[in-house]
Amino acid sequence: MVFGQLSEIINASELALLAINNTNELNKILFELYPILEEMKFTIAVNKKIIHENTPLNHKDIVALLPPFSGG
Amino acid sequence: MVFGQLSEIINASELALLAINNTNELNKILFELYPILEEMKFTIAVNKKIIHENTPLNHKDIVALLPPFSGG
Amino acid sequence: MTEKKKHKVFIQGAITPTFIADSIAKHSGKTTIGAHDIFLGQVRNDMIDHKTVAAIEYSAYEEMAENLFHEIREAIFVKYDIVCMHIYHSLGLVKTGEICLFVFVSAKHRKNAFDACHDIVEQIKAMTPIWGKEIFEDETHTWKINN
Amino acid sequence: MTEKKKHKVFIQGAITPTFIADSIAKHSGKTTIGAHDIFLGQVRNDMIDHKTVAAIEYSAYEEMAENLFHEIREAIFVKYDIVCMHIYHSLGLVKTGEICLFVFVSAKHRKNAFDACHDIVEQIKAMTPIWGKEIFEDETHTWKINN
Repeated sequence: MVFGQLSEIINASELALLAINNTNELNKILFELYPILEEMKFTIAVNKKIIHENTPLNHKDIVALLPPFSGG
Repeated sequence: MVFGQLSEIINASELALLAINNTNELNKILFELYPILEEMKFTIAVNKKIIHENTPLNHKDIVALLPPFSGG
Repeated sequence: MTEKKKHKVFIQGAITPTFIADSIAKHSGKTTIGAHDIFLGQVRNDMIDHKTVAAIEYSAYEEMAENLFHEIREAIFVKYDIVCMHIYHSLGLVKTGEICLFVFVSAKHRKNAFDACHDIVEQIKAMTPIWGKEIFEDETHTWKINN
Repeated sequence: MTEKKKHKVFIQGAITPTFIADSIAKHSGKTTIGAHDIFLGQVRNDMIDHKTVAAIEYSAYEEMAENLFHEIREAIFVKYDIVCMHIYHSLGLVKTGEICLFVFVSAKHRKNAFDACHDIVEQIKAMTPIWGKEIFEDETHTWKINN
């Protein structure tokens, strides 16, 4: 799932990527597909929890790319 | 002028006392008239300003006895 | 930005939610505002010596209180970067569950709104000549003490 | 005192003064309350690169945000002695001058109400996955950045 300004760059709110083993691998693929992401701040949530280090991914995990929050 | 619980003790909201030269004298007279006042906390305002030391009084000054505030 | 004219603070009886809503609605035209902080004082059913408070009857040294509200207001505008502020306080009878104090501060950014509102409430409680007579259900009373 | 059930936080469009008044009125039966603190976020007409903001369009990762609101709520009840708290946040379009955030904390004493309300607002701004798209008068947009 992709939110905020990131959904404009990726031009979708969902992205199907197969056979990714962990979040480091995900980042690498995303930076290849969308080089501009390297210049952007975002965090990754796996199953609705923000992760702070490389995290293994399973087939059913829900991964979300979150740009900086600006609620309120 | 007398406010709050003090108006119950003095049983009036205004008090006419003649020829008082200063606030120390006023206190002395009040304590003679209403000895229970000595046990009560109150401040004195002269012309709507709280005074912190002995203050001369003139004929036209408005003196108020203020028990502890409890607004809000 | 300071506003020099004196504002009416005292309201007879309780402050109603409708009055508060109207005050909020009036600020929709002030589009430099990003944050409002509103403090409401509500009369509690405190138990004192086995008796329950049913209402508070407020009285004030009105002219002196109005001068002080004006001074508080002037000082707050100097101390904090706020767009506007309003203070309303009840006089007369306010029943438990009803609102007796309404402080409303609006600012561009939230920190100024929070800090100014808190400061104003503390100053009202400590400095203004207002008294609350706590009326019990049996119609006896005691005098409220602020902490 | 904690309330375990999840509360509805997101509201479609602006939060109205009438909605706020109704929320206040609902607390008149809770007579242990002595103090309410209410924070309102209002959309500002900020000028960015010579263009004026006309509205903010809010979106959120709703399921994740709802979990976080619930966690914030639980932690606040542990940390502060409060009677109740409510959070409402807009989704979709909110025009300048309209209200997009409503945080309402009620306590026996004012200090807990003030501190808890301030704490909640900071946590919402920092922790919850909500995004504001600032729409300019010419219909172009930029993405809001919280400070």
